[in-house]
Amino acid sequence: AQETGIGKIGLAVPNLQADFFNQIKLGVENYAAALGIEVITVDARGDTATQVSQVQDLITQGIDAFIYIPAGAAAATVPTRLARQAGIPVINVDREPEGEPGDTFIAGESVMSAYEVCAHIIALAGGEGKMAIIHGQRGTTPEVLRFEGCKQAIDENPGVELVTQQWSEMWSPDEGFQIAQNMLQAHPDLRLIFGQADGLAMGASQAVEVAGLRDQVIIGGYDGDIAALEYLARCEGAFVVTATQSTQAMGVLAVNSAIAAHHGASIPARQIPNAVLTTCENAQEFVENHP
Amino acid sequence: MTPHAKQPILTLRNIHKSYGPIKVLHGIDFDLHAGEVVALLGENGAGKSTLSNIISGTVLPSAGKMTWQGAAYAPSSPREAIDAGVGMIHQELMLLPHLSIAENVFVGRYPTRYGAVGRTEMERRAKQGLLRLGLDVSPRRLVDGLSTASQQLIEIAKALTLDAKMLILDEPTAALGGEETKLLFQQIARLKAEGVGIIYISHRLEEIKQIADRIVVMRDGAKVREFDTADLPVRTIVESMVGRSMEQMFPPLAVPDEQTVLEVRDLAGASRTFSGVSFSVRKGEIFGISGLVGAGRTELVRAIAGADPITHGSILLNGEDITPRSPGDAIRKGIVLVPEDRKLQGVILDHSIQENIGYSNFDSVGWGGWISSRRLRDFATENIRKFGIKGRGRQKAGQMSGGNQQKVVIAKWLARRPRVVLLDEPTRGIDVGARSSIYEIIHELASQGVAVIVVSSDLEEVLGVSNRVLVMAAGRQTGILDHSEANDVSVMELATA
Amino acid sequence: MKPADVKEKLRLSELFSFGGATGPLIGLLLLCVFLSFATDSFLSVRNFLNIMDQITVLGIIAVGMTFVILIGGIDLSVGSVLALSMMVLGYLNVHVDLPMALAIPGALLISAITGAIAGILIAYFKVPPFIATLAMMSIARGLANMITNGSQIIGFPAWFNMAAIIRYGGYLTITVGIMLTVFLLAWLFQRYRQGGRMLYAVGGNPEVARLAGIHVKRVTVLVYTVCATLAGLAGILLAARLDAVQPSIGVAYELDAIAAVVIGGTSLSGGTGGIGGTLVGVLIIGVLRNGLNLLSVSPFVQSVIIGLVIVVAVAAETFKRPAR
Amino acid sequence: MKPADVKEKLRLSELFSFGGATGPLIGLLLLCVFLSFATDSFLSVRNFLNIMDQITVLGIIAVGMTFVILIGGIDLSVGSVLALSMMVLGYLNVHVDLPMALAIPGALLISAITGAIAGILIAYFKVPPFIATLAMMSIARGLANMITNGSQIIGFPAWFNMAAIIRYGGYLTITVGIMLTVFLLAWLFQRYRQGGRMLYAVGGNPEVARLAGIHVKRVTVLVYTVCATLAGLAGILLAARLDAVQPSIGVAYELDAIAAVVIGGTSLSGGTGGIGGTLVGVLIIGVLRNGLNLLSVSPFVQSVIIGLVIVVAVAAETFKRPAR
Ligand SMILES: Nc1ncnc2c1ncn2[C@@H]1O[C@H](COP(=O)(O)OP(=O)(O)OP(=O)(O)O)[C@@H](O)[C@H]1O
Ligand SMILES: Nc1ncnc2c1ncn2[C@@H]1O[C@H](COP(=O)(O)OP(=O)(O)OP(=O)(O)O)[C@@H](O)[C@H]1O
Ligand SMILES: [Mg+2]
Ligand SMILES: [Mg+2]
Repeated sequence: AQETGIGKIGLAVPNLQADFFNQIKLGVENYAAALGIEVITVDARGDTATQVSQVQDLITQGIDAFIYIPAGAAAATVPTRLARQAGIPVINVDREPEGEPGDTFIAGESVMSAYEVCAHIIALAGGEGKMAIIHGQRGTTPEVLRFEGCKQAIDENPGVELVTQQWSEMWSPDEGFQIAQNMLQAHPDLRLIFGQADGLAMGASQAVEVAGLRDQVIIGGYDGDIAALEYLARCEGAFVVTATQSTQAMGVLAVNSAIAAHHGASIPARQIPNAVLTTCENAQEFVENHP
Repeated sequence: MTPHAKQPILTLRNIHKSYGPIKVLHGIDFDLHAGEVVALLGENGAGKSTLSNIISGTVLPSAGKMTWQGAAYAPSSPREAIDAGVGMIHQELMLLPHLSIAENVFVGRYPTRYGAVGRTEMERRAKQGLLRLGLDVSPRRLVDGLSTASQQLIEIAKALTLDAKMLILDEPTAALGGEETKLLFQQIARLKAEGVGIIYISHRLEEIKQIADRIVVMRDGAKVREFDTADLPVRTIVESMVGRSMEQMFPPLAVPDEQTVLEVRDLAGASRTFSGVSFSVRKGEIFGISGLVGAGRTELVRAIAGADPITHGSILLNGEDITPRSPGDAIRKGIVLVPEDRKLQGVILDHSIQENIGYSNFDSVGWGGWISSRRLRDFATENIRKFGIKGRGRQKAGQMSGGNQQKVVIAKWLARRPRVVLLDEPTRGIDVGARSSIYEIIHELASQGVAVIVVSSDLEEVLGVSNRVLVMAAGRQTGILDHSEANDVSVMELATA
Repeated sequence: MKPADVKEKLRLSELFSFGGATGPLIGLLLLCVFLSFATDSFLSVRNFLNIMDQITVLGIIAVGMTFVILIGGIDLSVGSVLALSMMVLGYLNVHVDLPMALAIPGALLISAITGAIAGILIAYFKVPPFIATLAMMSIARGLANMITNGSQIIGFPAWFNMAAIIRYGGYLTITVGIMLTVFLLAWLFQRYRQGGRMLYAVGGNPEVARLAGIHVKRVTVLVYTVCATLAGLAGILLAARLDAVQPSIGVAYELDAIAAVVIGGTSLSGGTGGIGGTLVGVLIIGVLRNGLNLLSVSPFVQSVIIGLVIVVAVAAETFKRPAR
Repeated sequence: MKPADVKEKLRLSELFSFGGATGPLIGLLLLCVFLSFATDSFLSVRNFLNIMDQITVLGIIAVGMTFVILIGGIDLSVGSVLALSMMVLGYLNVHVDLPMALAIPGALLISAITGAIAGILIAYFKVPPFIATLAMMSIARGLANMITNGSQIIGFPAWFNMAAIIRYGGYLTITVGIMLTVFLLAWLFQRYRQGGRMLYAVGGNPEVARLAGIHVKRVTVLVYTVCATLAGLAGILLAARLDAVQPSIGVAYELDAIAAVVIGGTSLSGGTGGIGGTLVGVLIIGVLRNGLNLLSVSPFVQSVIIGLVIVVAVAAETFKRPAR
């Protein structure tokens, strides 16, 4: 703790059940541990009100910096305000509260990455065919932005027809499975599926297996969950591409920003670690060494 | 027959039972021989049911030893007692309303074939058992909706099919009429002849004479007297039960006013359980309602009290049509009902006596919708004393004996000073001492100008307390008899008409 | 001990309606003592005020839930109704531009209607409370989502958020004040009003209550209406606290509220317990959550500990009761 | 109608233990007819097989839940126990490298233990079922998360996934076959075994059952153990289906299962109903979900519709019963 001049960092995550947040948490914790900084992590279990309470408790514990991933944008402003009142710097990761920005905002660029994923699978399908989208939780920022990106790719290819879309509640594989199964039922000639998260894509790939349509359907995902990367590295199955978010890098970036902000150094308002398009070729290296 | 020459099949030595600080039994010794019927008598709360429950493994004794057929016996669950051959009919009805009669009879010991429950066999044997008691219903019928008496008969059939070597019958006749009782006694005689030992508990002392070989009397958790014969004057038994000499059971009847208080005109209830009932009750009159089991009496008084819907006819109070739509309606007009089943309809077992009294007397324990704890306590204490309830205001109703629970129900209604009181089986399961005090309460009410209606299956009781008796049969009114013309014969004639 | 002593003791515990909750009360105190020693930050006025803030929503929901459970019912829909109330508030105030003085009653009215419907289904259509409110949970959540198609609403007037933040006199935010008022009124009602005593009668044995002239069905409908309205009120306070509303909020709040009520000694079979115990139950859950956060216990371990505490709190009651 | 007819009719409906579920059965048929006309894709063998696939997990959980509800209990922990079972399976098979022949019994054993603990708390410590299983829900979820610190596990042997995919004879996957077997065994047990009949007695009135010599406590513990084991089994089938396990799965499955059981005519107060009805209830929920998806109904509207269907299904029963 000597060199960094910082003792405790508070980390508030929306939901550790999602591998993506869990990866960021591990990134922050591992890097901070190497620097001798204590990290206190709280998990809002998806509930914004819980998160506000937890942030109060973090501040009570005298944290020096606050890494904040809002649980649903609604809780957004209040924790930032609370931390500001207590003179604690705020580092936003993944989601930024509207109207109450933190000292910096670290997030992947969703629209572009989603565009790349969709463009990739559309190209594999020869630029035409019926397509389906399995959305994440309706109304959340990633759901909106990832759709926006994918829609661009679809609009650029007149041969692609978006025939059906459904929303999931929890971004989870079992929902992905069920939704995809029903989609395949209604549209047996489906060529393309974009799952807005890897869980959804993995579930969809199972549904494709069940329907025996592995050779017909091409699936894209998003996030670069460990399980998804392992799946992709096997190079078989309908799910072929994802956008791996640099979660470990985000964690490192967040801790470094926290240290800088604590010392009053200037940091850029927006930091964008790139999401990397991941296919069978580069998946294995990410499994061993997550970006 | 000299049963005493043989070894007793069951012996109890120095049995104690306490619930926390409350001592319920202290040092009971008791013997039972094969082929004898011992009557266990005592006032409400004397400890008869508790003792029986200990023998049948339902509750555990705090101290003491038992032997059964010569070996030490300490059942820790009803299962062990049943396996040993000890069966019991509990005072409260123990049936499963959603199951068929046959399943109720054989619950816990279904006959099996190839590991599967043998339904046909079960139904056949259940039917057999029921017919012996004169109950002719399909064993496939659900228990739900059967009258209390039929349910009691099923309960008895359950015990009779046990093939037990010893049976405890805790007030089996409380809900039965004369015919059913007679059939039950035939069965008891048959079991006796087969060498089954029987403990028989009842508050109906006339029965005791008919079937008991010996009498054991309990008072306040101790055995106070043993008689080697049942052929005793009722008076002797009663005095040993209550520990003092008793005056006459029924107080003399007063002459009621001419003024009509309650008038019932051509009343009919839902699902035609009764119809075409018309009568009127005068100020200060005690009006009895008699009839065989299932005649529709309970439904009738419940309808008058607004508890069940009325489909036809009207009810007038002092000449004004007040046909009630809800119990609240009837209560506001001054009509109250002491229901038949006190545990399910009369008191809230989990709540204290004072709360129970309070629920029916909000106006008396507060003002403008507010409640005063002090007034509630004082009001309850006053009524507990007035009606001779053995208990404190804070005690839970469920911890009291049946008789005292019944007094709580009566107290909570009479404290409202009603104009019409309907009592459905007011002394069911109640000992002689408490019974005579309830009769006194009834007469006291009448002398204050209240119109009292008493429904009872106990013929002696109806004849003893009523100025007039309405007799019902199969949901119809078959006649109204004046006190002077009412007797066993005339009532039974109308009841079977 | 002299009999007089016994009497006095009984009366004190009864006065606060802690009824079966003296055990939990002791548990709460032990928990506080432990946390005071185990952490630096627990024992401070500021942390106490934080806890009060944190239990506001749960507390208000638990008051309504206490009444529902007292009459032998259960309400699984409170979390969804809270979300619906928040979304209606946001819609009326931000989208339709109504002043708060109209938007708040509007949100409460919608909440009350959901409760009344559930109550009517339960009382008149004999749908078991678990099922009626489970269905209402699904319906209210769907409606809450439909208002904005799943998105959040922000843009409330500034004073609204201040009500949850400014501590008047250094201590009391308006939202905490409202919670305390709700508890006080509920306690007075339950203890000194006829209506309150009726709840006990209905929960103890509805048939006895009916024969005693109580309109059991009407009471049932009213109780569910009140419970839903309080859930709606909790939603409004939560909106003030978060300065934003979103339809996915309040999931599983009903379970916390039920746990708080039961830990507080109110029996799920109805007829016994009360508001005093519920306050203790809510505090236990609030202090526990706060303490586990201050102790930096991992969220996964927290989940296990909270489960254990619920079981221990309720099972401990068994040992106090005399064995049969 | 001749009396003989009445008798025959009674026995047929009784045979399938549809008891109170003839109404729901009609509802199910109407639903199917409606969907056949409203969509092109509903009425096909393939979609029927999909529905069977989709109800496998719910169906198995609902069987255990039926027994629990029959004895007058409730089990809120099944969703979490399912997740715990899945994580134990993944841990043993993938991380510890045990063969499936050991990993599967291991996962079932852990599930059974959670159920036994809940049952013991309920039977011996008199903790209300709602609370005991609510606590177990929190504990099992925490444990499931702790195994991998919240991450998912993949890498099961290939045949495992095939069990959920290959439709033998063109129709039956192994997982669906297991579900049908579970239903059949449960139905036989409930109808023809002493143990099955005892459940009805215990649920009807535990005191009566005790006095009739039934070991009520032992039955209770066994039933919760069986329910949890079935939840564990459902977890294993779900793992096969998804070819991956993750600790966040199974949230709110208990509510679906309870809804299915109650829609199928089993009363939450215990003692009436049965497996036949549960099958109908599970099918109603499965067909409804499938149909709403085929109709591309928004999830928010789905949530409202499912709530309405639950209420209507249960309230409809009231009208069939004669009023008293
Ligand atoms: N669970 C209990 N806790 C405390 N006291 C109890 C309990 N059960 C019974 N008692 C008390 O034990 C005494 C004996 O009750 P018991 O039921 O054996 O009387 P009984 O002779 O059968 O009376 P009755 O004729 O009314 O049936 C009563 O005073 C009763 O209040
Ligand atoms: N819930 C019910 N459903 C169907 N039938 C009923 C129901 N309750 C009572 N009955 C029937 O109505 C008839 C009248 O019953 P009621 O209880 O009024 O008779 P009673 O003369 O008071 O006899 P008891 O001595 O059994 O109380 C009986 O045949 C009974 O079986
Ligand atoms: Mg007795
Ligand atoms: Mg009667």
